[in-house]
Amino acid sequence: MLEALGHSAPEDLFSHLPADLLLNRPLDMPDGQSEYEIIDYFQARAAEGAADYASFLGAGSYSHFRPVVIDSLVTRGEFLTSYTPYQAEISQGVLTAIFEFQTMVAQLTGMDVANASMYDGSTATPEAAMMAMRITRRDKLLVAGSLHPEYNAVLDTYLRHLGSPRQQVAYQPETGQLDLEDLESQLNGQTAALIIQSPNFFGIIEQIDEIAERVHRHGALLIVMFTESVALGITKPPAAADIVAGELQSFAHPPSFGGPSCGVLATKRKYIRQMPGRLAGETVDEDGRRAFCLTLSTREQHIRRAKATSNICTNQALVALMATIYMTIFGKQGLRELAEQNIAKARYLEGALRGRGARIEFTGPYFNEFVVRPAVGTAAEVNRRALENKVVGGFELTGALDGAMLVCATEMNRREEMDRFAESFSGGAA
Amino acid sequence: MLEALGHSAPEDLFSHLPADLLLNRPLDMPDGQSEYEIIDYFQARAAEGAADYASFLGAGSYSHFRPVVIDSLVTRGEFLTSYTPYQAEISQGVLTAIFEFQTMVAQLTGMDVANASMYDGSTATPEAAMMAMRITRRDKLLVAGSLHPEYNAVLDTYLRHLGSPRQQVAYQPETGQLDLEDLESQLNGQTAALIIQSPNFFGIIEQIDEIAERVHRHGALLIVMFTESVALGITKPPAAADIVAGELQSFAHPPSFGGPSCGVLATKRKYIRQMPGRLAGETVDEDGRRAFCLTLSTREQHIRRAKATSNICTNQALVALMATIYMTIFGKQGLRELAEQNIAKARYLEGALRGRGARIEFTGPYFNEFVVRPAVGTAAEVNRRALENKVVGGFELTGALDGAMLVCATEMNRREEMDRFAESFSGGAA
Amino acid sequence: MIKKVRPHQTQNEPLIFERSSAGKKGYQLPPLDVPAVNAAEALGDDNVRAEIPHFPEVSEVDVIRHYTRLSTWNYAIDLGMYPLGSCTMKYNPRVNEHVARLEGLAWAHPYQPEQLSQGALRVQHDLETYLSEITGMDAVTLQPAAGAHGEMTGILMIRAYLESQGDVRKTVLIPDSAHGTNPATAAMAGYEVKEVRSNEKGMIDFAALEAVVDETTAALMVTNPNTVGIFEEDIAKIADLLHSRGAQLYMDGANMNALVGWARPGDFGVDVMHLNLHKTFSTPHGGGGPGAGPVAVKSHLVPHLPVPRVVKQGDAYKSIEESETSIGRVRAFYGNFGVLIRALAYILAHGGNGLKNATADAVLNANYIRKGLEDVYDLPYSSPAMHEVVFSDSKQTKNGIKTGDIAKRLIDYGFHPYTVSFPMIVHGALMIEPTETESLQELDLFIDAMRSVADEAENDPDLVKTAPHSTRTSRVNETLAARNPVVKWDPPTSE
Amino acid sequence: MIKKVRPHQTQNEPLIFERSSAGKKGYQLPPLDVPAVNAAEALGDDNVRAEIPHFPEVSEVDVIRHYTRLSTWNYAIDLGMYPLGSCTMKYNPRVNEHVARLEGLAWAHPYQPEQLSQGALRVQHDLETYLSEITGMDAVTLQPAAGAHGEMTGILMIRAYLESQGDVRKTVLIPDSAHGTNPATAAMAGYEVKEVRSNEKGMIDFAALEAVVDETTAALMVTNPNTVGIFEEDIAKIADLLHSRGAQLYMDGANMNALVGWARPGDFGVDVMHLNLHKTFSTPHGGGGPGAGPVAVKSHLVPHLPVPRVVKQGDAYKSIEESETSIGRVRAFYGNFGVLIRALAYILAHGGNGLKNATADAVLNANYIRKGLEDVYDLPYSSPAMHEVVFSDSKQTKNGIKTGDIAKRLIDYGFHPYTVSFPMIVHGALMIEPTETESLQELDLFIDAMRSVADEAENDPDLVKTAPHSTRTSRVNETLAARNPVVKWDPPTSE
Ligand SMILES: Cc1ncc(COP(=O)(O)O)c(C=O)c1O
Ligand SMILES: Cc1ncc(COP(=O)(O)O)c(C=O)c1O
Repeated sequence: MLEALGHSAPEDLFSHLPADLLLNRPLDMPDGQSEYEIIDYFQARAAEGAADYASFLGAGSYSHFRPVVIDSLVTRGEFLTSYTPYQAEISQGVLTAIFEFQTMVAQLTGMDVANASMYDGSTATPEAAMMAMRITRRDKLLVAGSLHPEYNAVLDTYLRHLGSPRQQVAYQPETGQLDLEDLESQLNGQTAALIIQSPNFFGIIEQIDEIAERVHRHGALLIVMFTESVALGITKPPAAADIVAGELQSFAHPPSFGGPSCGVLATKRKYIRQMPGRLAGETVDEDGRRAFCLTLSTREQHIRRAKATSNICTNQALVALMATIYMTIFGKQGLRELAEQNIAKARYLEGALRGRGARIEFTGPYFNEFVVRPAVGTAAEVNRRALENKVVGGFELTGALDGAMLVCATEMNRREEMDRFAESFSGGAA
Repeated sequence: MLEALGHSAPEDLFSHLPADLLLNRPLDMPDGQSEYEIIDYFQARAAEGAADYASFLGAGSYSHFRPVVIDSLVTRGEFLTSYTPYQAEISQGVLTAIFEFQTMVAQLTGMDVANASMYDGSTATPEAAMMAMRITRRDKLLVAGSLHPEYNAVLDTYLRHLGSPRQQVAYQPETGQLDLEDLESQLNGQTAALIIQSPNFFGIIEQIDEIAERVHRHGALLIVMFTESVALGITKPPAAADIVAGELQSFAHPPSFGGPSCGVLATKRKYIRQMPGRLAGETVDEDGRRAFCLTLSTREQHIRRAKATSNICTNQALVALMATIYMTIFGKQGLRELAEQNIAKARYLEGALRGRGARIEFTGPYFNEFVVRPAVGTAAEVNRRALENKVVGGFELTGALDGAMLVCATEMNRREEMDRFAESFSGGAA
Repeated sequence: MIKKVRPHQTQNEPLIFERSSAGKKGYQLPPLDVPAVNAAEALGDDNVRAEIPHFPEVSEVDVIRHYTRLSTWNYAIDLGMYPLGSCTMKYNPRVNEHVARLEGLAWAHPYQPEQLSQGALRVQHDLETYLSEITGMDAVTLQPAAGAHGEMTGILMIRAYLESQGDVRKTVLIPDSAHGTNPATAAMAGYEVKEVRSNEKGMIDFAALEAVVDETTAALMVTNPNTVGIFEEDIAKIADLLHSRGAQLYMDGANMNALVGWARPGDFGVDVMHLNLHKTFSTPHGGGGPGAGPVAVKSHLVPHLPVPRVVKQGDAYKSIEESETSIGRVRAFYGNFGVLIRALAYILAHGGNGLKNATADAVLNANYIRKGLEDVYDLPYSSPAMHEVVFSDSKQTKNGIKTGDIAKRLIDYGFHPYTVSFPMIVHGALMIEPTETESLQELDLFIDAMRSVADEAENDPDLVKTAPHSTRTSRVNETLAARNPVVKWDPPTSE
Repeated sequence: MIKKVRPHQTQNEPLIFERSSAGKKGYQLPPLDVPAVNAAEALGDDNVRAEIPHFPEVSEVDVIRHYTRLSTWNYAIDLGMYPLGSCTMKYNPRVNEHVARLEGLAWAHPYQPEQLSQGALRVQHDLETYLSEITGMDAVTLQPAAGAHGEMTGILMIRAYLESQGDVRKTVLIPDSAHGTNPATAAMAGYEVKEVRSNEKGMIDFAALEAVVDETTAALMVTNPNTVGIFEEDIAKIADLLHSRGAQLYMDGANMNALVGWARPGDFGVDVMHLNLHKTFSTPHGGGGPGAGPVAVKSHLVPHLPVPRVVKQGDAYKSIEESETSIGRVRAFYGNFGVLIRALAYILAHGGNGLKNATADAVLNANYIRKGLEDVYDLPYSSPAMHEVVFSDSKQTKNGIKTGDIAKRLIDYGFHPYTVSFPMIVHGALMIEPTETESLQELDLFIDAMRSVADEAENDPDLVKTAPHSTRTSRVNETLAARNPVVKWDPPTSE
């Protein structure tokens, strides 16, 4: 081939580059390795992990059963190795699946429309905030103090430079729910939106309807964010919200050290043209048969450039497909049962920890996570003891909640594991 | 649906069975389990195994690297969940792959034609023997004493009732190769075939051309059997044989406690109509395009019934596909390199064991297996010590070779493992 | 109207040999950690081969593309209903694939020490226990690699048993409706085969049987439900007859999907039977195999079971390798162990009740199809149907349309054909087995398609005779293939 | 003649909602091992939802069939060449999928204790090290989830850097050939966008640039090679210009597949750049994502890298969660870790030399296509091509044929189209990027197909305008979709 192009060496292909820009040495890297060596390397890394530990970590990344069929399907080359479905005629598979995803997310959240995915929940949240600012043409944001702290940090990174003032709304120290009085006191005609999380970072379910009513009274929008999608199988959907941002990792992907996961963004029909991200829509082909294609792309960067609703291009399509398959295989009844099992497991854990004298920090209704404070010593001490029993304990909290921890129990946590974890609460100071 | 058929209960569907034949109690079995529980059960069984041991077992079942793409491809539903390709128009994928398999097996063995697979090597061998009896219309079989003992036992089970006399041909105690004088003395005008294995059970490569010449001189057929297909990457193919029976497990499937594996049967063109098993053949469709279909089925049980060349119906298609993919991905050069690595590893092991005073039992050329006798104590004692060092040692031999063992080293055995195993040869009596 | 499929593109693809380029390679080995050895020196010049002629040389992406493209030319259970009668093409659960690949099982060596094989042995023991309960038999061997292999194993056990009684017999009786493996097996086991006629109900003609069972009869091989999908209602009487004349009753259990949880061959008087795990117990067919054909026996045959035998002693599992009275080994090692794992996973998933429900659904689905088609296709036997239903093409032959044509036309409707021209007692048979895993939606589409083809056979017979019309390959010339068989690729002769 | 594809059947399939039957379920949970709890009691009546309206209810086999069928309607790299310019659709090695699923990595929780996270942290550290060497930059963050996200991260670092210098600037310069994410990103980061013109060589017009860079300029975002596949030969001069005026040079590294192993942005004067691991480093696109967009920086930007930072201290890996000067977090946790694993596996498989060879092959393949097509398609820029080649449809427009029509007709030839109508500086662009993993055979088929379409555009323009003709779905009406968007299934209104 080289010869066909009149070249004698690969170097000729780069000879038009300024000579001083060419790298005149080999890359300083090991030689190429065989498949076997690569597997070996990663197996060694995997063995440095916590595979044989029970774990009570949640806090935005959850461990749930993962039906085997998900990977059987998403590893089909037709899904795994296809690009964004710009050419609808040979991408109907992906397009149909996205359309189903959008529908299920809408059904689950009580919204009218959902997009084809965002990077994750933490980036979907500032996108929702910017969307609310575009819609309301206001720039002040209220943010619940019970938001996931990393989400709050991401919000900060995204919004700091846009000159939009952000204020925190406190949570009630007793219930762990948003403090409605504090909310009232901060809401005003400049408020673009209030951002809350439900279940919130402490696992507590927020009073969405009451909050919405107050927010709307001031012409502001309510953005409800969630990190634990399993809750939506049993809890009332945030239908009173204007925008729902969230994370479907629980439905789609093992924790994988935090990514990839699957951000979602859903809203009311009337706001569709202000949404970021891709949308699949229904249409027909030349022969009048139902077909799907990407639509409303005039919102997107490749058409609208600097005026686009977002810069997002590549999203989390394959993880969204995993979530779609998960939602399908569990289905209407299965998601409910799953949520009920999570409630039951968490209640058992609560009982076991109370049995060791631990105090549950908040009284508000919680789903599968709650904040607990050991009777003696700190969360860090408890966790240290737990590790010795092959248990990864809860997420250690700081600030006002210093010494307490956020624990999570899902359908995967066995009773025996919970009993084992509870034991760590009654040891002396480590 | 029941109602549509005029029934009110599932019991009605079975009401025409004689009442006393119906089972009037539930099956005495546990309730149905969830996917998670099933995985749990099998993980527990898997953990009872030897996953973290080095192993030097071969003896008919071999551990070799297995490229990841094999499973990526064979788990595609279109391969995994299709039936025997009787309906050619919607089975061209499987048929083409079988045709490729047949071709590669023929290329590898130096035969003209190969079938679509047999159950395994041990059952392909008696099928080859019966085929030879049909071809020669003779009924006496000579069997090398260096055949895999389990294969020999299977041969016995298949042939005992057909009244065909079988005699063993000795191996030379020095070289481990077939004793040509003993062979000469037993060959005569009643001999249907001689069955040898190469590399034989002791890992030794047989003098196939010399043997063939003698066998053919008496109008008998030579059946060459192999269990370690990797050898065919470097050793001379048994082209002088009339029928080749063998096992492609090394190319296809991990040991899996002995099955499934992939039997092969290949022969000369002129014997094609006496072959057992399925054959894919080339043809054209109505439009004259190349197409493949199962062919020569008049040999088979579903047409010829009691007069068929065999009763085989279901074969090992998916494992044959695995082997096909394996052969393709290694290819011409890769198979040779692989064989060379096996030779090198086995020579290193030989050196390491000799270094501990062990004696190599035979002088004949071997591929990746050899018989070794510890300087002191027995194979069983060595293996016991090895186990303590997380090494599964060799296969302990009996009879004339009592106290010795058959060891195998493949490309998967690391130098360090071989050194570790060698240490077990120098301990005192256990 | 064809509702189930539409044409779309599939990639063409040459044979892998035609894709090769010299020097390409799809896999890299790790570097040797021991000194390299010259092969000719190690093995002797004479023992080293020249390169393998015309063997493939391709890259990894070539391999992925080649076999992915090929795969798209196949129909499969994962794509839709596969109503092959006698084949029990049911859904193959994916978790079974997962557990069969767990390292500690998939990489277990058959000769590894018993203390490191407890898991692998227990899997077998558990499966044997469940299969005994399901069949009502006393013991099970898991060795046979497929149904036909199980038949041979069973017949050899009968032979061994009779011989142990000093009673050498020479014939095996087989109904004319039997699967081809039955007579082929009997012949391989050294028996003469005598055919037994079926009666007008599609069952064994008891009188004809009575007339033929004598002191030379080693066994009768019966399939129940038989290959026309009908339960042999005289089965117990047949067993008594055979036993009273010193013969044994072998049951081909290929159709156990009609009985599991409802009736047990061990309760009918069956002495020995095989199961097809790749049918009743959902292990995938994989384009033709691998399968597994366990054999279940009554106690008098236990001494003759093949070795090895897996037994439980206290808490430990053991493999017994030798036995004086055994028929010996029927296969090296432990049978198709990987297939056994999948079948056990299937049984665990269903449990006793789940298995029973599945059976009822299988029978229900077959009867639903029967009801949906019996007015347009000829039903040769009116006896109640079990898990499959057999029609004949006799209503269609007047226009020159045969069962094979209907089958090919069915392809255009998006279905895999039923089993064609079997069993032989039905002239022009259409043998339809839906299995329990088909939904009502798919069954309705099937009935609709079959009715539409019947209509076309009436009104547009040429359309049917030249089908399929929608596949990448039109009707394949099987006669030509057999005339001068080309079963191997050869490089084009250079001109 | 169309050589690459033939029509075959594909199964039709309704939406999953249309497949549902009340009460069906595809998954069974293990029984609870703790007391059940009444949800309404636990959460309060008000907090419990009614059932999810119209949510799917299907069996496992329904799920497998549904998504298997859907999958067959897609084109994919595994089926053939996917020459989307700017997208680097190369082969995705399967071992990468395998290692990303190893339990100890896939199930690692981002908050698990550091001593149990050494493997996960080391994977990141190793990958950062390799990416630094490949780009010639001083440090890398792996947080960003995709290229656009990386752009934002990079631009925010520039902002933080300038602000730390007390130098607040307000515009970002972007060439008119740039990808849409560049201006969209700059706007999201609060900058005004100014476009910079390209010259007749398809490169940034240096004079025009010089005229526009001033003290308000925060940065220039340049893609190199740029989106017409041409290396910006003035890149070093451009960097000097910017630096001399206090601005920074951002490089969009989407086209790094043309440079890896041959030239390093760090050696051109680039201050910050992103990589698309889902392009250059072969992680699968998965129908649109997930990807990963690491950002590499020069040392002056290191203080501003987002947190967390993975560092090695002695033999241990640590994650630094806080930093005063950092731009903060751009995403929760550690980025798309599973994607990082795959990219690292790719780098390990290739090694330095392998990466360099792959780059040469990618450039070679693009030039081979250019040579094969330049007589039939208009080549707007004659500058040497790197990894992709951009034609325009200007020779075909005389018959009313646009790039989009040629693309659709190419589908009939069995190929995925190239990138259509981008970059915008080429009117009616055909942007073709073959990548290194295409074989000569596939390239020849592609050239052949493109030439044939050019011929049809001349002789049978209607055939081209109404294409595709061989797909299950004919040309899709995108205008209708946008007019009254239906982006969610609703149950048919009952009549
Ligand atoms: C009735 C019957 N008997 C026996 C067999 C043979 O079983 P196998 O193919 O597993 O050898 C079959 C399979 O097709 C069958 O349908
Ligand atoms: C030149 C260029 N820049 C930026 C991007 C955006 O990258 P991503 O899709 O990963 O966000 C792309 C991807 O299409 C691109 O081609």
